Formats: sequence, structure tokens, C-alpha cells
Amino acid sequence: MAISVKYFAGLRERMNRAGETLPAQDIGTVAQVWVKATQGAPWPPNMLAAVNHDYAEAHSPVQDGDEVAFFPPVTGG
Amino acid sequence: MAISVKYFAGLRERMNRAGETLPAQDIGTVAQVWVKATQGAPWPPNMLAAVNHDYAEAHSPVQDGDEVAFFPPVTGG
Amino acid sequence: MSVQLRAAPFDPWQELARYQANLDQAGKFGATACFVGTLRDMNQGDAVSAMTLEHYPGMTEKYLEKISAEAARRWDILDSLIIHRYGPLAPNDSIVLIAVWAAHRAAAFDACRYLIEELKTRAPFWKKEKLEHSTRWVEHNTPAVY
Amino acid sequence: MSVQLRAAPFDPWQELARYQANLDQAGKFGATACFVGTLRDMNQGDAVSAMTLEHYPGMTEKYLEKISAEAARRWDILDSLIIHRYGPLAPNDSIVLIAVWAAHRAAAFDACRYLIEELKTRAPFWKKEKLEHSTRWVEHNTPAVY
Repeated sequence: MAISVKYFAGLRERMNRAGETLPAQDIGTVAQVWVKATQGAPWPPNMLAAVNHDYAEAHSPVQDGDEVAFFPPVTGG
Repeated sequence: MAISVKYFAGLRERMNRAGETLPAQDIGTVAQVWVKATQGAPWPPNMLAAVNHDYAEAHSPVQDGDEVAFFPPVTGG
Repeated sequence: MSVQLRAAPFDPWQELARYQANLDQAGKFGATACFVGTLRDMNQGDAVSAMTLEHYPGMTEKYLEKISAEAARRWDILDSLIIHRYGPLAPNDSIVLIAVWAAHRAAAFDACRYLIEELKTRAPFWKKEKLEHSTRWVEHNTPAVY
Repeated sequence: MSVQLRAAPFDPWQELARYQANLDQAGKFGATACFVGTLRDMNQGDAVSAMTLEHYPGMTEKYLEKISAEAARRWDILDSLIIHRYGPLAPNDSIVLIAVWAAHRAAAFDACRYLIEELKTRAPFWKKEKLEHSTRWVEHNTPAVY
């Protein structure tokens, strides 16, 4: 299987893609997903993350098959 | 002229009248209106009063031509 | 800013639609907070089959206009609406509608809450409930916080 | 309890009328508190001609259902409704509607305020404004108290 990654809003535009699929190999945390997706970029200040539609932290665990999302501060309502 | 007096809700029922007109003679305060209207009954606990459609206290001044109202705690909304 | 007393039943959502359509503030308000008070069929453990709302004509309007002006003075709001029934009511009838339009939500919420609390505490209305075998004057309102 | 995402414009007062008609709580609710967020034609000093609301399908619904359940756990309420737009919007379009029905007003107000604050702070929506000559992502929402 693999890790499904999604990007939203301004981050989606800066990444130039709405998402991608990464091999789960060597990925154990949300931070590791970010590092692999960006080839080592630092975690942007204020960036939020979710695993399987629930908010998560950089150190939160990620498993094979998970959906991991990165996005800027929300502005709904 | 005279003082117009009004009663509302449960107080209106206990007074057995919705209002009356009292001669302004010897009336200088809301408390004196009540005493004259009731022939000396004590001021009921929690009773509210208004002069010319504004809340007033027992010691508030009353003039010839004023409308004075007495009523129980309000329960609108 | 409008204060309206009604002898006949009113639909709060129709009133809001109509009032807002005439508001002339399209694009200016970002937040609308509203409150509707509705007659329940039960109070203090007793079934309520009907209610009569007595008020003090003249003083009621004056008091509601005063608190509406006070809300506009305290908060940065664009408009407010208060509609209140009087006379005989049936369960599920709307008793009161309060709505506040503002650019931002904090002002709309706070002014709306202020208006209903002031109305409940000081506006000269009195409720008489019809129970199964008797009637009774409601003694006091539910407190703001409980 | 209902959470609805809408791609098309909606009339909040019609939605409230329809939802309440099907509520099956007639006579039980004495208090309805509601909030409507509307797109203004101005933000941070700039004229706004249109807006696009992006969201995270799946997570949005899950989050809004989670806070609706949390509101029902914290306060003594009978029902709640959240409707939120996504996609392209025009000024004066309703963005969000939140309504809470309860026996008493304190629970209705507090739960309604809780829902809009949680929604604004954490629900995965992002606003992109169209200005006269450019577009921009809204960086953050107006704070709850200001």
C-alpha cells in the first residue's frame, strides 16, 4: 500500500499539486511524510496537518494506507 | 388635573381594577400614589413602578398629569 | 432599527427574510445573530395548553426602543429587529424574535444576547398560563445562566 | 442534528423554516439561537467582488459532526443544524448557518456560539477573495472577541 497525501488552499498552490501518493517505506510520523514529500523542506510555521480526517501533530504516527493532509490556518464560517 | 394610575397582571387582578384617576393633591412621590390608591396598604415586595412609561422608585417624584403604573416582576420574552 | 408588537401569530423566518430584504445593507453585514422564543407545552412540570401575554402599551415600545438604541451605542452593529407577541398564544407560537446585523459576529452575538436579557428582565410583559384545570401568572423568567 | 455542505446558494431563513417544520419537537423548544455568516463586499479595506471557498471533503463533515455531538454533550439542547457553502460565492451570499434548538435560552445561545467559534477555528475551509485586480487567500478569521 502507500500513504495518500493531500494539500489545500495556499499550500496546494505553493506545492503545485493537490496531492500525491508516497510509498509507506521509512514513514512513521506526519513529520516524516512532510520531509519525504518536500525532499526535506522545513515544517512551515502555522501549517496544520490531519491523518485520516482528524487533526494530527508533527509527531503523530502514520501507518501504511493512511491519508495525510497538510494545510494553512482555516478561514471558514 | 390629576394622576392617572394603572395596574397590570396579577396586581390588576388583586386590585380588581385596571386603573383609576387620583387627585394630584398631596401627592409628591410614587409611594404616595400607592398609599392613596390603596388607603394605606404596604408596598408589596417585588412590586415595580413606572412614571410616564419609565421605571421609577418609591421615592421618585410625581407631578400633576403624570401616569403612574404598578406591576409585578415582568415575564416577557 | 425596528420594534414591533404583534397581536397575531408571526413566522420568525418569514419576518427575518422580509426585514433583511429591506435592510439596504447588502454586502455590509457579515454576521446575523438571532433568537426566537417559543411557547412550550410544558412549564415547571405542568402541561400548558395556552398563554395570555399582557403588556403595558406605550411603555413596552419605549423600553424596547431604549434597549435597541443602547445596543447600537454599545456595539458596532448595523441594525436590529425586535418583534414580540401579546394577547392569547398557543403552544409552539413564537413569542419573541430578536435579530442583530453587524459586520462581525462578536458584536452581533453580544448585542442579541443583551437585547433578550434586558427584554426578559425589564420589558413590561406578563405571562398567564392556562393549565389543565386552572390558570396562573408566571412568577419569574428562567435566569440567564443556570 | 444535521450537517450539510452546499455547492449552491441557500436562503438561511427558508432553510430554518423547512428544518424546523420537520423537527418533531413542537412545543418542546422554547429557545432557538441562530447565526448566519454572510459574504461582505469589503474586507481588510479592500473591495471584494467574489470568493471561492475551498474545503477538505470528508474531514469537513467529520469535524462539523464532531462539534455538533460535543455541543449536544455539553449543553441541554434538542437539535442543531449547520449548513456551510463551498465553491464560488458572491457578496451577500450566505456562507454559514448555525441554529440550535433548546428548552431554554442559555443552552441555545452558548451552544450556537460554541459551534461557530469551533467552526471558524478548526473546520477545514479556506477563503480566497477576488479583489479588483488580484486574488488572495484570507490569512485568518476575525477573532471571537475584539
